[in-house]
Amino acid sequence: MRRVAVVGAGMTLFRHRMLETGKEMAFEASRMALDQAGLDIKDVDSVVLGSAPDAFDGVHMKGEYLLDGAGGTCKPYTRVYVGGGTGVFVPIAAWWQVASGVADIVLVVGEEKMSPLLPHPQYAFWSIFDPILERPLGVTLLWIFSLEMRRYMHVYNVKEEDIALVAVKNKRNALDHPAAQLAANITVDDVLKSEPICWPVKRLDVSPTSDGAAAVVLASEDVARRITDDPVWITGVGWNVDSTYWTNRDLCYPEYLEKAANMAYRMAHISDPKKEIDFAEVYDPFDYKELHHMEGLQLARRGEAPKLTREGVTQRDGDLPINPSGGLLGVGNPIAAAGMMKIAEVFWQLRGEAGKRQVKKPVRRGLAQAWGDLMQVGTVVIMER
Amino acid sequence: MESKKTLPGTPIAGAEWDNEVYSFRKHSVQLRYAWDAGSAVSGFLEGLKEGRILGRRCNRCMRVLVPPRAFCERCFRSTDEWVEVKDTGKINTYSVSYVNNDASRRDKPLIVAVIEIDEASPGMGFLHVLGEVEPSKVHVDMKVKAVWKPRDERVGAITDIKYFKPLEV
Amino acid sequence: MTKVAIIGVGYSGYAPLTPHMSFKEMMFEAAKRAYTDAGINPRTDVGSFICCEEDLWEGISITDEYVPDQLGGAQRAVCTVSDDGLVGLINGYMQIKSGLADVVVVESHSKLSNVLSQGDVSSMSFEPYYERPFLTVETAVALEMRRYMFDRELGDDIPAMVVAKNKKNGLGNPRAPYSAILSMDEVLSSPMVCEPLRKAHIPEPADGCAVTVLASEEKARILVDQPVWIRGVGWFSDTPWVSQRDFSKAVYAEGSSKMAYKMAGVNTPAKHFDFVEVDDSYGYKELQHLEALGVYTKENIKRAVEVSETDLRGPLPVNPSGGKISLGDMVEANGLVRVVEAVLTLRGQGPRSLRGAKHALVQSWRGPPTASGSTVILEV
Amino acid sequence: MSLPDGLRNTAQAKNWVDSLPLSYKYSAGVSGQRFAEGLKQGKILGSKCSKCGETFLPPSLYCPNCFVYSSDYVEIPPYGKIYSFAEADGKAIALIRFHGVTGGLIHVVKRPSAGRLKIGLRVSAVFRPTEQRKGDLTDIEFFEIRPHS
Repeated sequence: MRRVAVVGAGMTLFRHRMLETGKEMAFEASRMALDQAGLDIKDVDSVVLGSAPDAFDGVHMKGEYLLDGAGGTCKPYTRVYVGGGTGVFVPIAAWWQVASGVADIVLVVGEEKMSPLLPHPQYAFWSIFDPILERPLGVTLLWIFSLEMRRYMHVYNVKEEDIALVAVKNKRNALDHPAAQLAANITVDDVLKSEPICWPVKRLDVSPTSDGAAAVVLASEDVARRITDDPVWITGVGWNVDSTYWTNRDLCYPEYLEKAANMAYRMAHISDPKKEIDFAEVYDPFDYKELHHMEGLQLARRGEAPKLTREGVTQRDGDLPINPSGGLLGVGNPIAAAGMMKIAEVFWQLRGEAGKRQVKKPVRRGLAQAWGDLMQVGTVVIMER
Repeated sequence: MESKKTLPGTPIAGAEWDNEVYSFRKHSVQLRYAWDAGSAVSGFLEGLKEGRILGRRCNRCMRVLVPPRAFCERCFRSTDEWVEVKDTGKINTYSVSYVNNDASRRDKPLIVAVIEIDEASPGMGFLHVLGEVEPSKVHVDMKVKAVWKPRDERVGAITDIKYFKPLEV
Repeated sequence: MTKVAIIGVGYSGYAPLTPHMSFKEMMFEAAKRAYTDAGINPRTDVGSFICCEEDLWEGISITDEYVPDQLGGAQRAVCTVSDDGLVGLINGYMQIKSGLADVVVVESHSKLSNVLSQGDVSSMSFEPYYERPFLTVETAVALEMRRYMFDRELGDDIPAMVVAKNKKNGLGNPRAPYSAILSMDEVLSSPMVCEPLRKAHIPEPADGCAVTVLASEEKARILVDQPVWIRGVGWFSDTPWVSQRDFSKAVYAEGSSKMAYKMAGVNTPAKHFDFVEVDDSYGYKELQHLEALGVYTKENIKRAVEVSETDLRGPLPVNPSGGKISLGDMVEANGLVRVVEAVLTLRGQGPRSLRGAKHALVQSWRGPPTASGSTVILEV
Repeated sequence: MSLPDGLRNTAQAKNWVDSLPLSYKYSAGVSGQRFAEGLKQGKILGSKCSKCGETFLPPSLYCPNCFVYSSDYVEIPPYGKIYSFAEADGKAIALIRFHGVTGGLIHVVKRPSAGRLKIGLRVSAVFRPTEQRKGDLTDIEFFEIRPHS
């Protein structure tokens, strides 16, 4: 198993609608990542792209379509996909290319252009459901997340106010992020009083739909040591997918995420994640998901994440900063690009390059996580200085 | 990254999008599919048409799986037999939807729920909607019963159950 | 680093229609066969599962949601590689090489019979602004076919001979639903779809599922008597713009094979293999691919067809399985389907004339409008 | 099949039919927007790479080879050659290539009144009248064979 480093990162603005095509956004993020690494496209051995449903961009086999924008022309190029978990999975698929010795330098790109679909990108989510047993009921994505949120609240007796604190924190953190789409100074009351979409989910509990791209460059140890004094190592990767039958599982706790995290912790020789992880970018398309995921990652005991949030532990100046970037709730949610944004954030934080977003305490080890499918997949990457 | 004042990207404002100040190309398709339901779901749909909810039993782990499938995902083997379960159950979780699947607002909110079906293995159930109850009266663990469409309107679909209603008021 | 072997293969479907099975049940059946073949229990012995599929061929967005259970992969490391099954296999190979897993399962399937709007789905694969307004799959193929035949000075009879050969090869393969005795005249008189492309050139859609089990050397030697070793892998893409390609060359096949040859130390591909399984879409693609793979050249490819060198009993059998022409087009499963065929042949379970074959090459192409492909070198 | 007491006749096999209506509005992009504005003026614009000097059609924000921002958009004379063509239903679609340009345009070629289409024939773009142009490729009505080509 060869050591693998992250040597550069880049991203576009995240916005509701962008003029750039998906190819163009992929290029802009990739170019920036290569520039930070001081590399040329000819140095790149292979490209891995991540992007969520084809129904958003409106191109069948969209990995093929996006190929040239991601720098894949006349190279080994492929696309990997685990729903909303894709963003943090793309670097994992690139990791095994380098770790296996098949490639030395891999460009890793996350892209999503949700705006082309009319009348609203949300519509595509109808088609993620079982065509026979669920679609005829008129199901939407919001249904299942509100069902999960409700179950989580019920089992651990969590209040809507506690959950709202996450939206308040992340949107405020995003004020310092130059890509942010929905950065704001809001209060718990604003969240509670925002329009109910699918109770208990309200407007301000949810991340927006977005266009955007983000990219990183991975390199083998030899290459990394040659091109940078400051490599960030990928020391653990993990992923796990639960059963399709989401109505047969207890939604109060993400077991699949616990298993994904344990896979990554084993690889990174971490036995007490709460102590050994300095900060984390956990997936927060909805505010309750940040809490849910902290527990699945064992950064908090079951039902304990709301308490840590209330006590300020997860703030940028807290003991365990969570989503110092501003997360999906603040920066935006171009699905696969949003996960990649978290990878980029951990990289910048570990190098001390996060500027106003830099967490207060010194950090050596960070974690990025994403989640998706029918509330069924967890993807985890651990990075260290 | 902080040194870079602006990140690449050209946002399109709402009015620019609506008035099409940029060049756009439109394309609409109606993609049609005919999914083979397979043995397990075909049997389940046939049961619904008859007003019955069917599950499959795995004789190794002895679970009764609802919705039914041809394989047990835990034991990785074929399931063994059909089991008719009750058309009652309890609410595992629920929510109140104010939007349609294209993000437009609904005229009337809809209560949706995961219902654990009685006589299926613990925690086993499916997604459906609730009726004959106000949102404020619904709670987790509430007992509910299927309200079926009249026999001659049932076609072998999940919507042969109109909704679930509270078992008693 | 460890060597990697294929220790089990399984399949199901392989028919124009499979109304008795859902895609999940079809996958379950192929997986059961592969696990029995490899002697493994998926619930305890597998480190990672890889599926290859595309949303709109399934009619389900985020279609990877629906794969774990029927493969034995629930609460395990499962992922989708949105690519040809052969690229999935290559990713499994790298996972084992990296030390991430000892045993990896790779699956791909097609339920094309369930897609009533195949043309509309295909039309959505074109770049929307410049290329979609004017192209269909048939037009894109016809453009390339005409130019390739023009540059090589090939008459209509040459692709027709490839089609007839592969249809006939398929008759010896119990899994090939579209095999037939078809004369060249019958190919040449079949209806023109988009000149110069005729109906008989086009592989017919099929349902089917292929599953392979990969293992590290240590595991392979414990589990099976006859591992099939993966000696080299390669994957490669040309430009996605149809308008920017050189139609006379399969750049992706050249790139992917060079990578695989380097890894396997193959210096003279024209002499190395006992048989090859290559993408044979529309007849002419078999020839374009054989050139790109370096087993023939643009100078000798025409003659190779004319004197039947690539026939089942010729010096280099090409597509002894019957190819895509006989097995049918199973979209993302195409590459993996051919791996299953090659593995069975290398184990002596294929055509009688190929008993004792030791070296095989499998090449795949993602189909129109892509210019992406992959190559794997197998050995017993 | 995988179910021991599964389907026994075809009438038991259920098949669920539904559709996925999808409607899209694709932005032309940064380079596409330049191209669209060119079309409205009756011009075909390609992009030029500052590093390798190659000109590309369709134009692109970046050079696909060097992967750097394109430096310029250049007007390409609307005369080209048929690289290949496909014919169906009495209509011909061709890939047209232009001198000194990598790539080309895929468009309708008007079949000549006498003779057949051939690879290598010279063609020119016929634009719609200015007031009918919308800023997409249909602003070119078709390509026609140039006389004496």
